[in-house]
Amino acid sequence: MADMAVHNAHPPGFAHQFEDMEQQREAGSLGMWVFLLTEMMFFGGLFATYIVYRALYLPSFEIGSHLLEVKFGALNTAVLIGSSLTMALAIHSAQIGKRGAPVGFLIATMILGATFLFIKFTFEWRHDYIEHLVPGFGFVIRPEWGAPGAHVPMFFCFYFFMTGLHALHMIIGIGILAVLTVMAHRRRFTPDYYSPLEVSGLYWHFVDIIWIFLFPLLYLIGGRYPGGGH
Amino acid sequence: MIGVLQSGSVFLSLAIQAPQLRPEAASSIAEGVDHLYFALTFITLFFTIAIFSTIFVFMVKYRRRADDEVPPEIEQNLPLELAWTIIPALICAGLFLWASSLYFENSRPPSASTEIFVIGKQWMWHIQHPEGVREINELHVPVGVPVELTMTSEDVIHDFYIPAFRVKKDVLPGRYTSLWFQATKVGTYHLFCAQYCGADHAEMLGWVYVMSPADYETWLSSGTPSPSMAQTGEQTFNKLGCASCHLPDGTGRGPSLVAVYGREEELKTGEKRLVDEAFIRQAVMNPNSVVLRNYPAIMPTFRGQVNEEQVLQLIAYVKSLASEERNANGK
Amino acid sequence: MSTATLDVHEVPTGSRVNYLNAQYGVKSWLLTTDHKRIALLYLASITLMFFVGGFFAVLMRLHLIEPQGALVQPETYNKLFTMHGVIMVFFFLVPSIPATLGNFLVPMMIGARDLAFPKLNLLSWYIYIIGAIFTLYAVISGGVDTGWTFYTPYSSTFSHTSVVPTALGVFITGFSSILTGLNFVVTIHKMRAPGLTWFRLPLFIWAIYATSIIFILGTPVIAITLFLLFLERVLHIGIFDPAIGGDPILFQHLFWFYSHPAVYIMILPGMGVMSELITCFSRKRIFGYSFVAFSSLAIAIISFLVWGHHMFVTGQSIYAGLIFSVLSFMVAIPSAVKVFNWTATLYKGSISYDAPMLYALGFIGLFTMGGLTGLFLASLATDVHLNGTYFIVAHFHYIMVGGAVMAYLGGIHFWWPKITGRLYPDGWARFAALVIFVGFNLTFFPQFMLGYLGMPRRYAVYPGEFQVLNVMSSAGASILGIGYLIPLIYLTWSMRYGPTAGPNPWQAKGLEWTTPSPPPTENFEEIPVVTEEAYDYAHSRVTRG
Amino acid sequence: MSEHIVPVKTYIGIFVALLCFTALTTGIAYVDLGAFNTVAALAIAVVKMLLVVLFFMHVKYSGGLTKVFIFAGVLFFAILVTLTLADELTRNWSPTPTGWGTLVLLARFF
Repeated sequence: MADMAVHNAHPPGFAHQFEDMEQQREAGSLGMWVFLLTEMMFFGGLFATYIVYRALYLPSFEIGSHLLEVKFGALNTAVLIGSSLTMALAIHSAQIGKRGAPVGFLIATMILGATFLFIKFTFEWRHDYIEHLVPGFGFVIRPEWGAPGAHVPMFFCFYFFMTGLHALHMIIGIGILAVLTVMAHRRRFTPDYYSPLEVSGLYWHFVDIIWIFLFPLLYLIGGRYPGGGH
Repeated sequence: MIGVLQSGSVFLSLAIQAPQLRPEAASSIAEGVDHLYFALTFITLFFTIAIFSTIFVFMVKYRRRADDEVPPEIEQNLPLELAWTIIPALICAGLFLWASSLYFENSRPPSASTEIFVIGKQWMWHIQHPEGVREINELHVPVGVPVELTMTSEDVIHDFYIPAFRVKKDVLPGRYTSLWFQATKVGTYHLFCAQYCGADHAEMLGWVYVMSPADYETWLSSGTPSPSMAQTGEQTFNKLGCASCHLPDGTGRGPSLVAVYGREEELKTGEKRLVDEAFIRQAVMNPNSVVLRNYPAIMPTFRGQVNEEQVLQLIAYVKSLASEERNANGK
Repeated sequence: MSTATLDVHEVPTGSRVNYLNAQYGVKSWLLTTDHKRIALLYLASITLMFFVGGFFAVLMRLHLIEPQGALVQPETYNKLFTMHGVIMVFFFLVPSIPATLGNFLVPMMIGARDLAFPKLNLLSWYIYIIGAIFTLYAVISGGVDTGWTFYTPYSSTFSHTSVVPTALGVFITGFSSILTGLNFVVTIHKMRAPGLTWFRLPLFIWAIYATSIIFILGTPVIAITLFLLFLERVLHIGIFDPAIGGDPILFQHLFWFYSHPAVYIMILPGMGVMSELITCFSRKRIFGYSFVAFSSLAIAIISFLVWGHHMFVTGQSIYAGLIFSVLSFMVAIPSAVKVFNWTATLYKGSISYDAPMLYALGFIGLFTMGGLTGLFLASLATDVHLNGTYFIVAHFHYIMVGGAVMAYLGGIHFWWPKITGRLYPDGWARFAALVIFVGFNLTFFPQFMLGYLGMPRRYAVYPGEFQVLNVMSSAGASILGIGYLIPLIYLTWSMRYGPTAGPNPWQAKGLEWTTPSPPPTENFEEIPVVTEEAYDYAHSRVTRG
Repeated sequence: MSEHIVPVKTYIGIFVALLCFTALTTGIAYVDLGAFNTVAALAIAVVKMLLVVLFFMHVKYSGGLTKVFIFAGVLFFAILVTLTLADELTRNWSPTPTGWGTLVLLARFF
């Protein structure tokens, strides 16, 4: 993908090793899919670990989960879905050749992404820190958790590592979007050449999908109804 | 085909007799493992030699005679391809069935085994007999008696390995693993740690002394008499104050431990659990995770107050309560 | 292969512009995006790492001449085998054939000007170098002693050595593998020359494709695992620490999910090289093309299902052991199919004894031994006795060194004229092949016996009765070490003084032989159109190169 | 370019559907369904994922190769989880294997 961006220096964005633009576009798209495959296994290793410990320590994971605010998780899900929509619309506007339109949609996507991170860090992580729920930073096991309390820190380990890794991907994504915005502003994209947009879109949607799974796995374990999971 | 089998059996009998190619076989399972081993060796040699001699013949027979030689084209031969896919598959299936059934047979201990406890720590083997005798890096066992080892580690992963018995099992921190053997030959055998465990991994070894039952009895009773594991466990039990709640008649705040070992108990969560070594260890270290139905979750954890050895002694004590009860009922 | 005419023959090598003399200076190498130059960058780096790792091996074997240890303290010995394993596995064997021969040959064999993402390719090399620097820093800063397997809780809690830089080094290098695999997959899918269908591809490409699948699917898991290990060691969060409820066996699951397929990362490209060598030096089409091609894919996929056979005695559930055992037996079958097909390819061929062919034959022998001894370890009952002993060490060295390194050397000797435009002294090359074969067997065959007799691996000192076999092994190792130095010397010599090679010194088939040696920067004057099947030695008269 | 152009209406429709599913999954969590809570949450997540993959990521309109690659990712993740759980969940069977052990353990997981 970095390649695509750099090769763009040649006016139509064409790189010498390819036969034609069609081959180049297909290669770029397939390359991103293969990259997403590796991302999937990267998160997959983490999800597998999570699944094993969730099976072993379900009551502890339920206690941990109930300490998270569902409203923030759900709100953030909606924000991310919205950003996926604006991303798709950005590509759409480039496809139909609406001049200048990708810029607006890209900026909207970045703003929504930043909103997600803002909610995550200031409302959730900061709150957890104050409540002594960050392992390694003064985590306090509360007596009212009883026996399963011993493994609540493990849940929070997974929570911070998984959401942190996801947030890192978001930050990288916002960086890519910033580059795309500049390119779009300089009228680089045409209905014949919008590969960088398309490929970055795949990445952005993938990060969205990761969150679609993280939300129920972290926030909704064992149900939120009174006495759920106990 | 018959020729192959014949040469195979001759090879097997020769191989089994050759002492320098074979470690001492001193347990009831060693012969079975060795038979499989030599069958595999035979298969390996058979295929290696077959492939090599074929290649050798081709290399000589079809060597390049002229620089511009163009050999004939040979099409793919489907029956041949299928044959050398299916035949190895059948051999593999046979080996799998043989090896797995043997493994399951070998890993199931006889019900009436003598139990000995093993604790691995960097870098020594700590062994305790139920009668109370303790050893370091030495294991004395009677010949002809099945012995089951219950093992745990105080630090990293170790591995208890007695080559002459063909037994090996990792020894893990925080968990019990077990292995069993029945020695068949009086003698002295190596005991190794076979899982890398740090600086002196290679020094974490010892000897297994297989003795006649009479010698073993003498050995057990020689030296300074020491209380049995169960007795030491009982002392620990009283010292830690366990006895104040776990009254034998069941009137205490905690459940009676008489005859509890080997029984299935229902937990507060509704789950049914067999009371075994792992259960008792969990009850000592993390009591609130195994609260029985009808009992309050008031027991404090003893993590940090008892070491792995004392836990094993407590287990031995609880087990002794169960067997006393059984004996009493028997009478 | 193609009918593209070879009028380039007539141009003398020296005066022609090729990828080596197109540009000069350090910068032209460090900033190159030419896959052939990047292949040479890798070649130099992994050769360095090979000799670093080999040096540790020599020290170990010298130490083990005496039962009480002849050379170093046990702590040092533990660091030696750890660094040997880490460097050889992650920094030599995994990148060896894919990153050098694969990088050089994939675009040439499929008739492309370069890989799909040349800058990404260069980035892979820089990532590899950064990972290597982290690891070498760990060596200098006192070494690491966890074994290349990094088993917890020893690595996470108990070891006092440089675990963190080593784990980070391996973590970083993983991304180099991932990006290389990604590049290959896209290139093979999208950039084949017109007429070059999947079933006309050289089998080396099939093997590299299968390898890339493992890179893509396996490497991310080891990356996240080592990252969790890193977190565990720094923060003590308890994911793998049994004292806080973690499960050390889970670490082993995640570790072997990658590290078993990684063995096939090493051997699959070797098998691809084999198919090229055997066909060329017997002038025959490969026997059973589709069986050899699909067996590569089968191996790649099944290799992800067998990792638990490393854990039969770890306290893994015996039911899981049963599943892993049957799956492990299954992976033997496609490997056997390959060996049979190579052997059948020789039938009625026109076989020559050039140096690369000698390496190839060495490969078949050693790989057969290595593969068959794998059956001992897939068998539950015998694995209990053999696990963790020298039997394991011998088995995987037969596969990784006897198999992968032999194939690597065979491939280097085969394509050396193409890479450098020069020929090496054939007599020396054959001699080296023989020395390596003899040295290798003398080193590792005694270790099978040691293992069965019960000597555990990773022992700095050992009981006296094992000494005879250990001395044999050490003697073999010194022969093997010399065997590896000989090619280093004559290949280096040939770069400057070797006679000029024509475009096709072996009269081989394949697109890479239709361009001059060394090839021009864009590989082909014009993109070839392929009209023939692979290895079509029978249908066109061989022309002299 | 030959890329299929998806109408804006479809995008908006998918967006609304995704929002509805988010509301649904959150709502269901507050209803006591026992083990079915987890099943429902994951099922909804899978449906949402499919919507994003098929429409936002254009997989519905792209070639077989992309689909094969996605399938490969799902398959190998499933292999990793299944075979790891094959050990983790059956480890305690060894002392007392019982015929119904699998179901009991699976039930405990939910």
